Amino acid sequence: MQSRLVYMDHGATTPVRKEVFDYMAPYFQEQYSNPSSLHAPGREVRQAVEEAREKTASALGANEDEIYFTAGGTESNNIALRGVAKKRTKPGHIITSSVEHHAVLDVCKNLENEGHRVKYLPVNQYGRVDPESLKEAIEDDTFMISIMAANNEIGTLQPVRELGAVAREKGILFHTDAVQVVGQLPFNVADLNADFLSLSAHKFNGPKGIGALYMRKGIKIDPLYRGGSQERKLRPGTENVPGIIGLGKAIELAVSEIPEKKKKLEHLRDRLIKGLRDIGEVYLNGHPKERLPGNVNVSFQYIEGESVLLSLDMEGIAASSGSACSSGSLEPSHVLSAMGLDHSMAHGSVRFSLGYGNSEEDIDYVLEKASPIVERLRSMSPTYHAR
Amino acid sequence: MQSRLVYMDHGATTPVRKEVFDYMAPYFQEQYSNPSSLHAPGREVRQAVEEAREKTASALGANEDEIYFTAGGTESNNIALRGVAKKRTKPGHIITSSVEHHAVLDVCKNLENEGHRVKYLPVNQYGRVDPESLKEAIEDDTFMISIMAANNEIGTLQPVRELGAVAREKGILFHTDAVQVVGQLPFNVADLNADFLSLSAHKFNGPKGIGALYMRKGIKIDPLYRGGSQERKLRPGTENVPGIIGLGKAIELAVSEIPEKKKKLEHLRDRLIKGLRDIGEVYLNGHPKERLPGNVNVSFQYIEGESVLLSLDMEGIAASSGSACSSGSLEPSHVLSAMGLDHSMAHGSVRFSLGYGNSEEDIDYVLEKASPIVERLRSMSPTYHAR
Amino acid sequence: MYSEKVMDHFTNPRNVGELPDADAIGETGSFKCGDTMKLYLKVKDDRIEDIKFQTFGCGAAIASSSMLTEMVKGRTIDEAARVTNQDVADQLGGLPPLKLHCSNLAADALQNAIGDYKSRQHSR
Amino acid sequence: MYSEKVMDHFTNPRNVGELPDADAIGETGSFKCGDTMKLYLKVKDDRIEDIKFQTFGCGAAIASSSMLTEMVKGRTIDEAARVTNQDVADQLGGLPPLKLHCSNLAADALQNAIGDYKSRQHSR
Ligand SMILES: Cc1ncc(COP(=O)(O)O)c(C=O)c1O
Ligand SMILES: Cc1ncc(COP(=O)(O)O)c(C=O)c1O
Repeated sequence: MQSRLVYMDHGATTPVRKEVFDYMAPYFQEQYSNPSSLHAPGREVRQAVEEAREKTASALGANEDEIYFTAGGTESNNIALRGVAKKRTKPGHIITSSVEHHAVLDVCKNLENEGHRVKYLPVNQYGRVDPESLKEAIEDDTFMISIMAANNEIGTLQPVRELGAVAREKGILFHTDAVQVVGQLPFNVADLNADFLSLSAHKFNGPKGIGALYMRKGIKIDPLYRGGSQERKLRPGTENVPGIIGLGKAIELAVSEIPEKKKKLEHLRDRLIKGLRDIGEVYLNGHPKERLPGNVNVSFQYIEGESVLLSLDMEGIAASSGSACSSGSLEPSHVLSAMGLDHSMAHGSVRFSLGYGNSEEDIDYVLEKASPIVERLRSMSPTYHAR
Repeated sequence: MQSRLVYMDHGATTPVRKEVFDYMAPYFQEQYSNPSSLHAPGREVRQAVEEAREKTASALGANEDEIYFTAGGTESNNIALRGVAKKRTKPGHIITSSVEHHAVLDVCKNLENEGHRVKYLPVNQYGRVDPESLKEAIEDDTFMISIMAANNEIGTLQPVRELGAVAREKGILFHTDAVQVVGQLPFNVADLNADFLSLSAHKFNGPKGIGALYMRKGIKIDPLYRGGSQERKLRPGTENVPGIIGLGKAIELAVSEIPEKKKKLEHLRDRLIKGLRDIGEVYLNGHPKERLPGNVNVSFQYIEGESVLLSLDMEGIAASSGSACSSGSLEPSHVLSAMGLDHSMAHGSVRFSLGYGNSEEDIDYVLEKASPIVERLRSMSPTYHAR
Repeated sequence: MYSEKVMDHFTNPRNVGELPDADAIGETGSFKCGDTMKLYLKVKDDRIEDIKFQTFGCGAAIASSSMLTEMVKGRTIDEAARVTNQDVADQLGGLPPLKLHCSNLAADALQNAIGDYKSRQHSR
Repeated sequence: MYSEKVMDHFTNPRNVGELPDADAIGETGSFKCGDTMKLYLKVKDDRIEDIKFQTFGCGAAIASSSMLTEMVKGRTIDEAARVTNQDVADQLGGLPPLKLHCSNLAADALQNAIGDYKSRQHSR
């Protein structure tokens, strides 16, 4: 129907960069051997896998033997949290935040069922955890702290350096779900005092179905899966070779381009935020400054997120929403609720997440289309008329 | 160095077929959206994923809602076995065989540590489980039986139909690791009386890092990972879309070509077996008839497997070995040991696994090179001189 | 995700707006997902002569609202009272399972409006 | 996986064979991985004049056997007795960690051969 497609859903996933695709493509049909095979073609593939591991390590300021390839961010989070818990002989206490991704939150809930206690730290109106509240939450048997580096919905950056320092000082393992941050902002695992860090390639223009877990040297956890000796038994199974090669290339590229990309995205982001606010009664969710370079999350008062999304979609604009009706669950976003937004504002939220391919023209186009969409939906809304 | 590469390690992994690669390629850079996204490009991807699920289901004679995509055979096995065990309120009894892949065997060992009891059924000299022994092994609290459809090392087919029938009659859940069989031999899940079936795309010319678990309708298990609601929560995490699309295409192609491919591979296999035996004091491991169409596993008496492999490798022939020294572990293959082979014969085993691309000329070439290699190594062997 | 019919009613909703001189008003809100709807009826000789709606809600909620107004306009109060949530969803060519609850809004608002109409009749 | 030196010794092993009139024979087997080795010495004036080996084993085992024979040929029995497993592995330019145990075979067989040589001297 529409001639134009403006993709602003990079928080959900990103296209694979051409350079990345070209780099991984030969590993499907040509260099297809199993890296565990002893023969020459197998050894060549093993070498390529280890090069990807080096690239990943160097992007994070880690050592190669601290990188374990997984099938994605969800798996990395599950391995870290459950692997540490499984290693213990008795239940203990875990601290996380109330705005984590479900791949951390739901693991924690499951661990509660198994006898562990979990503290879900509150956040302020911008979605940030206070390091003081972390200090206060620590108990004698707290064995793990898991706080995300940046929130996927609202883009708010957590003070991970400070949080990690608190954990390190107390000698408690610290995990950070950095799925939204890797390739967006510069950091290294030492600065963060991180013992574990999760990442997922498809969030930084790498392929889907591949991720990594950084686990600091010397730490031992119980693997969740059993089988072959791949990934030093932490994640057995024939390696997803093209995925690994793609991850290595993507992270190398993304990290090298951070300064330039960050500047560009922050500029586009701030233009979009300003333009949307100019519609009137449109509010930014998340921290005004401490946020992901590409994240714009706004609530359109008086209207519901999914109806905005559908209307944008008809104009060829791909965005997403934390609204209950679009997520398949009926509850409004747990993130916006934790920040204290009331039901109707939480329901009116829409996330535009910018990425590599977006341009000034994309911003113009979205702003041009958003205004009449909001107007039309408001004209239908009982709350708008009753305001 | 050598001009020729003869790949005979299809049991370890296979190249992606051109048709499969071409089919999945657009899902990296063009149709890259997240299938959980509501917008039009996301919905298109969702549809493609569901088509792949239909193809997979129809290849197995299953329903779409019985297919769950995973990251490979190892994950499918782990989810099935541990998922069933986790659902129970108290420990119980599991039956498997002594020749399973480590992705079943090591899960079982781990479940033993957690209080379950496991019976590892013996096999006969050909590596086959006797359905009678399964019947006898069943105890009051046996809750799961897991027997592979075909062995990855020796290629022996298990009598899964009979084994499944025993399980079904007793009302015990039956899982079969069919990683080596899917796309090689015709079957459907109803015939097998299977409640669970594991498969891995890279074994039938699909991509690495993607597999599936068939779980019969009505069965409920505990997922191992928590997170989003992908794969009906059994395997959360953003879907490996290109992988899934590739799996769907690969299984459709492979299954449609089974009759033709089976005939071709069996012919090549039998020629290779005969030619190798003609060297003298070379013995076939596994069942002479009830074996995978592409599997040749022989023991070269008086010499060690890895030394044969290295020599073959120098001639451009890629094969594999169950020998202790090549597997990284020091033990000889648990499969050959379970079949009663003595240490030195087990150490002398080499697996040639044939696949889609192999030709008559490949067989000629391997036979031409194998004979002098064996002769040279035997001339160095103390046991050969002492025979 | 949505049928063509749903998208048509979402994009070109029928009978949106207010009736300042309504004979009855029905309001409803879903505790579950936060949607709300307001329905205005103009009734003459027990027949719905005019009907308008306002909805805060997702695509399914808006389309159901629009569909409902089309279904009952011109009908008698008694006929309208028999319209169920399922009827609305069916007329829309079906809704995704997770969205079925959104279509409840419309029929519920209508029931409330009819209730309002009847109580106004009484108090006259 | 293996160094060039290992592959060279595997492909062109030095001193393979038997010595029918050996002055000493050393045999050893690894319980761990099933490898076995047989070493033959021809000794003159306490010096290893000739040496041959036979090995059933992996690439590392064969290369270590070959390397060892080269290292000790022409040496006195006392010099040879000081050669360790590590020396053999070092001379090969290193071995993969999992393969280190395979190189033990060679030095062990040499110790056994030297033992055999000494006991034959005694019984003379
Ligand atoms: C913060 C965060 N954590 C974890 C994940 C899960 O990653 P994946 O879907 O690759 O498993 C995501 C994205 O979906 C995310 O945004
Ligand atoms: C019989 C069998 N089961 C399970 C697996 C594991 O599959 P994957 O390596 O794809 O996880 C393999 C192959 O490695 C296999 O041959």
